[in-house]
Amino acid sequence: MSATLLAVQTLNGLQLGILLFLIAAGLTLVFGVMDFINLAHGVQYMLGAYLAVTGYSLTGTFWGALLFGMLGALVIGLVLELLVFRHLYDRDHLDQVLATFGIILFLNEAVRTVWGSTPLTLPMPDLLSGSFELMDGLLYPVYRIALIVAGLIVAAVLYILVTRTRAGMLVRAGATNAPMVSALGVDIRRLFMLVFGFGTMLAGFAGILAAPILVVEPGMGDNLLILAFVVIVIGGIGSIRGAFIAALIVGLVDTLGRGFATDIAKLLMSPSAANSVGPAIASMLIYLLMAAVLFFRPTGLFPARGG
Amino acid sequence: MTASPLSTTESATSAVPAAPRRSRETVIAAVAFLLFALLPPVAMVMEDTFFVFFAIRVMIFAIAAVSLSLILGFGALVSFGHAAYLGLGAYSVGILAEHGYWDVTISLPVTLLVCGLFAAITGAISLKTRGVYFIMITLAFGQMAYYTATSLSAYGGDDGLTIWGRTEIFGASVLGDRTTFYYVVLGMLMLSYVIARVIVASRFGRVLQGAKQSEMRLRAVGIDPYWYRLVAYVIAGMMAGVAGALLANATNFVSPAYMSWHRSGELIVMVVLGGLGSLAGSIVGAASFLILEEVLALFTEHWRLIFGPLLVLVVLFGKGGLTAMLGGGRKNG
Amino acid sequence: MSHLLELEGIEASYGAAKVLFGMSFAVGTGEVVTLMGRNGMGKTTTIRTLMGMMPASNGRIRFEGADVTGAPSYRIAQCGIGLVPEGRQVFPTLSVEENLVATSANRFGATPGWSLSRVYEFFPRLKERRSNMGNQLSGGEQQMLAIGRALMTNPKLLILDEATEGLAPLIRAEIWACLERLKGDGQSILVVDKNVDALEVLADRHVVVEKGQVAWSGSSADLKADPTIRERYLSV
Amino acid sequence: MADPILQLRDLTKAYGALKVTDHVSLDVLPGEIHAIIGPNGAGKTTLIGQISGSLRPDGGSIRFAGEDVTHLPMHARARAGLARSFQITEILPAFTARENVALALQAKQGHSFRFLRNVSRDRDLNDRALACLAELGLSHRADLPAGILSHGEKRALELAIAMACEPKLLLLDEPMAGTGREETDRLVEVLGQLKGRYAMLLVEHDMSAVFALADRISVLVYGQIIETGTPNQIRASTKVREAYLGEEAA
Amino acid sequence: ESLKIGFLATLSGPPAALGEHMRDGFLLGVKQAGGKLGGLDTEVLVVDDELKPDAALTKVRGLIERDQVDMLAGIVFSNVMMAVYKPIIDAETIFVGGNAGPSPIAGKACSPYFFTTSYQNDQNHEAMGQYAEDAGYKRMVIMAPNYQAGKDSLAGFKRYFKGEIVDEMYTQLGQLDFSSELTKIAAAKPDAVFVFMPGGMGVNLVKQYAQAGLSSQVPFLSAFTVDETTLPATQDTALGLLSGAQWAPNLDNEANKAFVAAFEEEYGYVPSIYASQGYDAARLIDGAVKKAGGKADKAKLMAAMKEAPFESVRGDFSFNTNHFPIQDVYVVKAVKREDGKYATETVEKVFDDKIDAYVGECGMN
Ligand SMILES: Nc1ncnc2c1ncn2[C@@H]1O[C@H](COP(=O)(O)OP(=O)(O)OP(=O)(O)O)[C@@H](O)[C@H]1O
Ligand SMILES: Nc1ncnc2c1ncn2[C@@H]1O[C@H](COP(=O)(O)OP(=O)(O)OP(=O)(O)O)[C@@H](O)[C@H]1O
Ligand SMILES: [Mg+2]
Ligand SMILES: [Mg+2]
Repeated sequence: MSATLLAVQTLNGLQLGILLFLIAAGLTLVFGVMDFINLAHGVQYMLGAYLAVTGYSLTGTFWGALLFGMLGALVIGLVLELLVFRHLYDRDHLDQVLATFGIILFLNEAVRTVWGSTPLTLPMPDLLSGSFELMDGLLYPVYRIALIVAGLIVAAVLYILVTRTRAGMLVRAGATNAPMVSALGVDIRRLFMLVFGFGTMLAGFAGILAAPILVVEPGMGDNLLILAFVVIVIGGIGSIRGAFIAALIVGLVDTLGRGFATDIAKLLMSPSAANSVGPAIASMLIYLLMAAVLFFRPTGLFPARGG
Repeated sequence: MTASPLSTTESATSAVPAAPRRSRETVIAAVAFLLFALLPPVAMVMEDTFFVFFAIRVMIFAIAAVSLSLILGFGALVSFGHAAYLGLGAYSVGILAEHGYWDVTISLPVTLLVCGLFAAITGAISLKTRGVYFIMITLAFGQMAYYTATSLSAYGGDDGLTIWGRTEIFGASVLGDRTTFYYVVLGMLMLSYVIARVIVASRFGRVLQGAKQSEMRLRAVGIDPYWYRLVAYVIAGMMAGVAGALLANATNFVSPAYMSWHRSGELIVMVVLGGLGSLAGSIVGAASFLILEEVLALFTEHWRLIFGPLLVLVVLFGKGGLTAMLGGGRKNG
Repeated sequence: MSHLLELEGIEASYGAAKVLFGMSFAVGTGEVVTLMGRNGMGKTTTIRTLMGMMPASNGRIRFEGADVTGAPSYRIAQCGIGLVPEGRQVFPTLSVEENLVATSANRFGATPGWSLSRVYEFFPRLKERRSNMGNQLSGGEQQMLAIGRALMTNPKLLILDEATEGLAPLIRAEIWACLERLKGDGQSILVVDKNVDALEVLADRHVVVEKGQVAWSGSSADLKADPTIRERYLSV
Repeated sequence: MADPILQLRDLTKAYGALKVTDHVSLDVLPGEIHAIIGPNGAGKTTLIGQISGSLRPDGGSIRFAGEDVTHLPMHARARAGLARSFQITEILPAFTARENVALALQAKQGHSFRFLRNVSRDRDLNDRALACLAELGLSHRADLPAGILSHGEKRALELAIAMACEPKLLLLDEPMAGTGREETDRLVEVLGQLKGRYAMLLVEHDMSAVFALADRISVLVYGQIIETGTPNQIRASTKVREAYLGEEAA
Repeated sequence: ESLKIGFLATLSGPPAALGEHMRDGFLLGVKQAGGKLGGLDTEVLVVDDELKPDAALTKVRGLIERDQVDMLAGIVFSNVMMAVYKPIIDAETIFVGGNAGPSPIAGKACSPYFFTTSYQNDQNHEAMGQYAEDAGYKRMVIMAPNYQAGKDSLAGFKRYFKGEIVDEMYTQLGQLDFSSELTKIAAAKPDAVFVFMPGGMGVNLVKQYAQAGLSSQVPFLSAFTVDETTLPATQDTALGLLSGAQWAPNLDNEANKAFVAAFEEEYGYVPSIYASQGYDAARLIDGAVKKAGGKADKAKLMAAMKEAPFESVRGDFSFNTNHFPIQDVYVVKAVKREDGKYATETVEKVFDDKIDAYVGECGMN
């Protein structure tokens, strides 16, 4: 394997990592910061993508789709918050799991009912549809660069929002003791609602950004949800920084694993055996990684301070 | 993670069944078993053999749910990889059958051994973590089991493995008869329930429940919760393994799909739906989950549009799960 | 005289267990009033109820003449009540400084308002620990933080529930001195404490709670004059 | 003089630059009540934590009942006879008061890998738990969930649990905090009665209780013991007065 | 007298589109027969198998025992097929497959009750292997998800392709990002790639393959990856990509023209291979019932079915001894039709009267 190949694969890994971070960001916010397990995060990601597809058919531009998708995701998030989530903040984690599981079932089916089962697509914006040659015979779409930039911006904004602003402090405080925050003169419910809406919008945002390179189909968020959980758990729940770094690590491990596991296995065993062992290992790799990380650091790489 | 004070008060009232709850528990279980026991004759009269088959499935998942309830409801160990044991149990039977070993005297010990061993190893690692980290690390092990099964080409891989017969008991294939098999499954369910019940009420059970509330307190009186949790985890794993072995017999088929994370999630939902800290509740939870799925699907292809909100309603208004609703008042009233 | 806070016939319960049976008392502007009574008599419950943290099943609560009964607790706090709760309840995942800043406010333009530097001046120990997380503090430090946090909201009425619990004698004395100074600045204070001697010096009036009702109330002079009150209600 | 039941030698612990325990050496003799007082944040709770095993010291050694326990985990120390109460109440809220105590008794009786007998019908265990509760005046609360006891009652329950362990040494971190005068007096009485049964290491800010109970007092300031002596010696020390007592003790 | 048919399809989760196509095709067949297949009042019970083998089994039991259906049909996925196969056969119920054709059923475990209007699973992969061989490709990269169907697929491809396999890649089920694999392909510079990447994975791959600029450099051969169920999502990025299939909407025969027109009229979308198989399943039943004298008599029906008494939309069609089709297989290409819709189109015939590789293991005749 040549050095170029390794370099390109590393880039691929980092880029997958950023994509994972985009998806995990809203989840960390709501889970880590508000201590709320929102399994519906995955379907909210899906909704973002679907709304964008509709937005595209209405406006005919990617940017219109983006706006429509994000606003739509926000509105749906706020409605859900009002109807369901706000009654669950001070409940057991398992109650939250059960209720949000119900929401997954509902929204997956609702999307299928509204948009049909056939996968859909969202075209890339013209502005970002160029590409350049990464290595001989392989182009790298500008869109993916934009994706990386978006991921970095989201990471920075979130980090500052949570750790440096008063709203961030209040939300963190509210996660551990909401009645007390309220008794000190802050309308914590409204704050939670806003944060939740913001989290939903982030999920939707990720869905929209992913739509031009990934499939838009019912249930598209289900497996991603698990990946996002893997990311935030490795990173340490409640830590934006942790989620970011963990996302990169997961992206790298996964990509490099797929890139090289079989080749490495071939050094150790017969090609046909390697062909069955290599991919199996590659699929398990991130789970192995997670188990290993948690074995040595039971609260993730960057346990949230004090949490 | 720091729980909010509110959730602390909640756990304050959710863990230990007080005396009146205990008797309600018994009543619910007794009614459930009675209904199960009466079902085959009734089905016979109604000439609907499908009921019997469906009830077998319900009971098998009830066993798995009871086993999960033991560690989840009483030890706060939310295993998100519990379906792995269903799968391991099923594959133990399937693979042995593939090699010509049909007898329960072989398959049962092997199932218990395989599941116990897997639980001991993964549990030893997982139990170093807590809370959501535990949820995720058990998921990780579940996924490893899943991916291993999908790559087992020799045993059908993802396509699964058909078992061309049923487990024999001392060489006799009595399980081939559906009614006999039915009562064997019912017997196993009752046995699982009683075992879990006895364990919960024992010294061991008290330690398990104490550890759920404050680990620090237990250490301070000289108890290391780790080993108790591990043993509970292993017991639960073996129990779920038995459910898996039964499932393999009921379906004559083994598939990696038995251990997908969706299935693990469904098991958690069954337990929570039935009510945490209630073993009989888990039976009710498993039954209502499967029955609802089945019945709603009869009405519309889009049954999830109803089922999903129904779950949400149970959480919002039936605080404490279905058994709490059945019993009338909320358990923290 | 205009009352800052007025409770009238407040009743409240935990589930089926009734705890308050018609609490009535008032705090005037610039006044320091105590709530005293044995363990479990309902002092904390009274405070939780007047803060809107639990519902009153009966009675009225007025702040500056306005009826706030049934209002959400943030709204009551915003009227100008600063709470130092029983059991400290500092935010474990926030640093000391964040604990102080997060809910700080100066809604009524108090001058000089409470600021970080003024709180640090008051509790130098907190300044040393400013970047530590709330749950890394010693018990006493947490208590100081809880007081500082309430002061940072620049309240018209400061409520302290067992604010000297777990404090070293020296610090406890300092707190009393501080409250004395605040009183001098015209701050209205409602305080719950077990330390009757100190309260007798500090407070204008005392309200003794027994079984969820006011059993006795009067001025410090009245309290001094009648030693049987202490014996009867406070078993001191 | 009898061999000390607990011996700390040069115990150190730091959080970053902050030396919370700074070469602390301390002996507790069998049967004595040894009080530790000191300003808030002096490191008293941290010290208790290291002795009980919930915190790991950076350096130094801890000998308990003649054995080096520096590296033993908490539960092993508890088995060896170290019991503690917590500054922030640590009870099992969903268990009844009786069950809380019974669990400690059960731990004392050996391992709990017993799966068959119904523990709530274990007469012996229940009676003994009740006896412990009675000793602290909690019999009438025995069958209530510990979570709904009042603050003072919870503190008393902590003590009952600790006593049920029949320890050789009882570590008490502010047992009187938050209890009213009346209850404080009763706790002082109870501890006074227990005096001699086991050694106690008592951290407390209630000076009247400390002076009433302690045989010896050590004063901890910024992680260091600045003085050890009898109550009278401590009361008289100007150093202690400046650092901690202020005028109250006068 | 009437005919009751239990129809199983995956109708939830991401692959629901396949099930819907197959179901719609089948129901169209029933509808065109005026709701009377072979003249018998026909009731079709459509059931969602949820892609869960054990759940599917429960449904099948329900259909057989509770609903007492005369026959079963459908099933998209092999793992579901394998799960319900034994109970169906044990219950001696006729089954008319609409898609899944796993090798055990074609071979050792074949059964007189089982018929399929689809193919043996390996068929389209073999076709692409043959095509690659014919096209003179020497070095190829092949890729499939790491599960049984994926392994079978690549094995099928290699059965006919004799050139060098530069790399054989197994990806994760449900994989999102293929950068790593695309990089390897670009580095290996093969003459062509062959992939089996059904459903959403295929959409991801096709989009990313085009975005990486590989479509214009390395020919992309596939099976069950680019078809009418995924083209709405891949759109232009898939144009020109080649697949193996026994059918395409433009196949030139009367039955097919009528079918495609009626289908688009009825449902408003372009039918896929799954729709054509579903339709043929209904037509087969129709023909068999007629031939059996308009009676749902099991023995007669089975005998009639063997004759394949219907005009298949794919042209030549007959059953082999294992009740799998003997049929022609084509290479098809993704195109944008004049009406702006995306569809596949036949390019050339690869196999004439293709016989599957397992029929020899089947004991039936
Ligand atoms: N969460 C609760 N659930 C049920 N009862 C409660 C709860 N909290 C307090 N109580 C009961 O309410 C009564 C009044 O308690 P409260 O805390 O108001 O007393 P207090 O006067 O503040 O006592 P203390 O001096 O111990 O702080 C007590 O009998 C107590 O047991
Ligand atoms: N995890 C930690 N990280 C950093 N500093 C800590 C941590 N835990 C405790 N400290 C600091 O160590 C010092 C000693 O704390 P400790 O709780 O032992 O005090 P204490 O003597 O018990 O005080 P009090 O009488 O107020 O309870 C305090 O200043 C505290 O802030
Ligand atoms: Mg109080
Ligand atoms: Mg302390």
